Amino acid sequence: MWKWLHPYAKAQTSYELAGKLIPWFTIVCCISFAVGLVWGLAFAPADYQQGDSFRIIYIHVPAAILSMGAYTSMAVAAFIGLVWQIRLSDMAVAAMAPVGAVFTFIALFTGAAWGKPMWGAWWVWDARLTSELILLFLYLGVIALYNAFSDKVLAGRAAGILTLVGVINIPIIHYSVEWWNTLHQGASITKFDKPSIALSMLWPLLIMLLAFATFFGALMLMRFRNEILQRESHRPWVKALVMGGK
Amino acid sequence: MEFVSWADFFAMGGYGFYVWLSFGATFISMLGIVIDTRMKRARLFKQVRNNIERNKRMQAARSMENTL
Amino acid sequence: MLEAKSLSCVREDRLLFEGLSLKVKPGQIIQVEGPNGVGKTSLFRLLVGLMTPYHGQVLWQGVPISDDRETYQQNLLYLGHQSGVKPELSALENLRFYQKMFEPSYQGDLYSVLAQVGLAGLEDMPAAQLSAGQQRRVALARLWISTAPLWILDEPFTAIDKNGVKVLEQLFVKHAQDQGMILLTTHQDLNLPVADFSKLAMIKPSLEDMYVGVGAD
Amino acid sequence: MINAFYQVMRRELLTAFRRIADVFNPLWFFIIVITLFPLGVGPEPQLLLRIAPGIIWVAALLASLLSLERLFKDDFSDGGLEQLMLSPYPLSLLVTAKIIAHWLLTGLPIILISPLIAVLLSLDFNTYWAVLFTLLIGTPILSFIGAIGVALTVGLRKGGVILSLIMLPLCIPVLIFSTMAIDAANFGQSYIGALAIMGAMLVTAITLAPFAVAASLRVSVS
Repeated sequence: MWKWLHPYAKAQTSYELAGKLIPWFTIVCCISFAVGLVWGLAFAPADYQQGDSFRIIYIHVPAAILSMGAYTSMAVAAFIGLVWQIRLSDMAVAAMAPVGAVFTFIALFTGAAWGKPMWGAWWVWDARLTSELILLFLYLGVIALYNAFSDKVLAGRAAGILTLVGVINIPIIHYSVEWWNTLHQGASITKFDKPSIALSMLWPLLIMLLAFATFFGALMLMRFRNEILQRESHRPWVKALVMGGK
Repeated sequence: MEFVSWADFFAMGGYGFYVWLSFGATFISMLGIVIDTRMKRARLFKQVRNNIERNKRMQAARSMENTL
Repeated sequence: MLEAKSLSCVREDRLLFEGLSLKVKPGQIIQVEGPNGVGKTSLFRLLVGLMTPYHGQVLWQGVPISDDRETYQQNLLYLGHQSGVKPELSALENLRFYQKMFEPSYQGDLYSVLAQVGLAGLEDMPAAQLSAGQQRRVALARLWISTAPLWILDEPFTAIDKNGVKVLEQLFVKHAQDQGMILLTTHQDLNLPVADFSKLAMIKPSLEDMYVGVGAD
Repeated sequence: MINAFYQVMRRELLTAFRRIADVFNPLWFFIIVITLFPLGVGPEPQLLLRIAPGIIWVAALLASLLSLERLFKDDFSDGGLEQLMLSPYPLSLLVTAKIIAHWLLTGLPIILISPLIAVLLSLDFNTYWAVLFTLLIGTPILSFIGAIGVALTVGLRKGGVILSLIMLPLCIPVLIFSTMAIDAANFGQSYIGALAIMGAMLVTAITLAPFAVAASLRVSVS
């Protein structure tokens, strides 16, 4: 059943395949970023309640969605890596974690910058911001653990286990934070709750989502290639690659 | 087009600071991770080159006699 | 029968050894030799299943050990560099724990076993107060109560005096005669009058090989 | 199987009792942290009552973190862990025994001295019961979750800092639900709901954590 995976499980093949995919991701990313930014910043209408501060949504929401999507993909990769003992999966986990952490940071930062004019405070212990903050902690934990091992094969496995433990915890954390929030603040100021969005606002949002997703894809593949290079640095093909001056 | 002038565009209906702060931070952190990734790649290449050099030295040392 | 098929070991992306195969049949004693850092301990840890090989397989009675850990571990006794003796517990308590865990059906008297390894009178002293050699003897006492056919011993003679080595050698011979299998490393010159005593010499891979291709991933 | 479980637990407890001072250290730490808060924020009973749940649980979390670090450390360095892994019993079972023994040595003493905390923080009777119940259900969860972190970091030289970095976020739900229960008791409301959720979390932790711990140990010991 998993036979089809095997050609890709070979490091050199994956390295080359990733190399072929990166330009496509980059092109789509650049185009959709340009289109989405211009559309979102200049052409989309302002929100009738929040005015132009609403435009932060075009980066906040994609970053937030992808920060969770990235963690989920990490968990899937970690699961495959642990169950079928595919080392490349562990490398993918390590490749995705920093990118996901950056997205989480962006979501937090833009959330705060949005919250300041809306709530009058940079930071509010809103359920979503809090969950996002904890997600950032989880990411940092995975990254720190991965970096702490000097043997990268073991590092990958350890990071994989931690990712899986985290993914079981995420719903519990999310749920508990939400409950905690309603208990302490009442559900009054969840302003991020879907302002039933107009189509003219939705399109640029979707384009920005595509831009962030392809950015994630391209970056993840680049980092994945780095991981392969690092672990295979003593193999002849890597030496040939390096000496070839490419 | 929602804005009538460039000044209007940069002002963002009075929210300019927050909007541009957000977009700026996003841009910087994305650029940061791209640079980090590229630098790591360059570092790895250099490391492999160093290793090859080191191996050559070790090889040369093996043909020497009376080493410790 | 223990069998290793083309084992490769990579630690921190350095290749320790590659394509190592070996077979241990009942009645056989194999001494693994080689300079420091050649990967003897890593080989043993691969064979007992504490480490997973980068490439290759370890089979017990034809079954990969990762498929049926429990059967394999019932037939295995492994002593590593660290002997697993708790300094807070007495020699007797330490031995009894391992007896209960590994040889629950053992009926004999643990005092006489401890006497046999030269710890008579020291049975209820905390292991922390024993000398290094005596602590090692506490761990080695497990060999006397073991019914496992396969012994994998990493430097069993560390801190053991000449007389102790002689006694252990006799035990090894007896174990081999009972169709047991022993794999061990030591820097001592062993003197074993067993037909099936052989040595496996591990050598450092050449510099070119040291870092390169470990076959298919 | 049950015998193996018992043997590991017995050995664990015996070893700990031979070094009884180590058992008390986290407990002192817990009491000292609790004492620091009234000294820091002022002794008004009203204020203390308000922040008591947070104080108690943050202190319990830190104390358990402090004591957890040693859960596998000695076994790792003296080779005992390898032997456990090579015993003919499932590793997850044996680590469960170790974790429970560890809880008996660190979680239980905290619960036993909880009346003292009630006095220090001027808790009323109802609130005290809530504290007791949350500690009873919550500290084993901390032990089980923390054991995963310890198992992942036991082979690392600077494991301590990373342990707190990876373990504390995972413990947030425990913190939230227990402080919520204590708060509710404080206001005279029912806190059964929060306790029930914590119970569910405990069951989940007991069933899943040992496997994660066993898998992590196999990574650390290799």
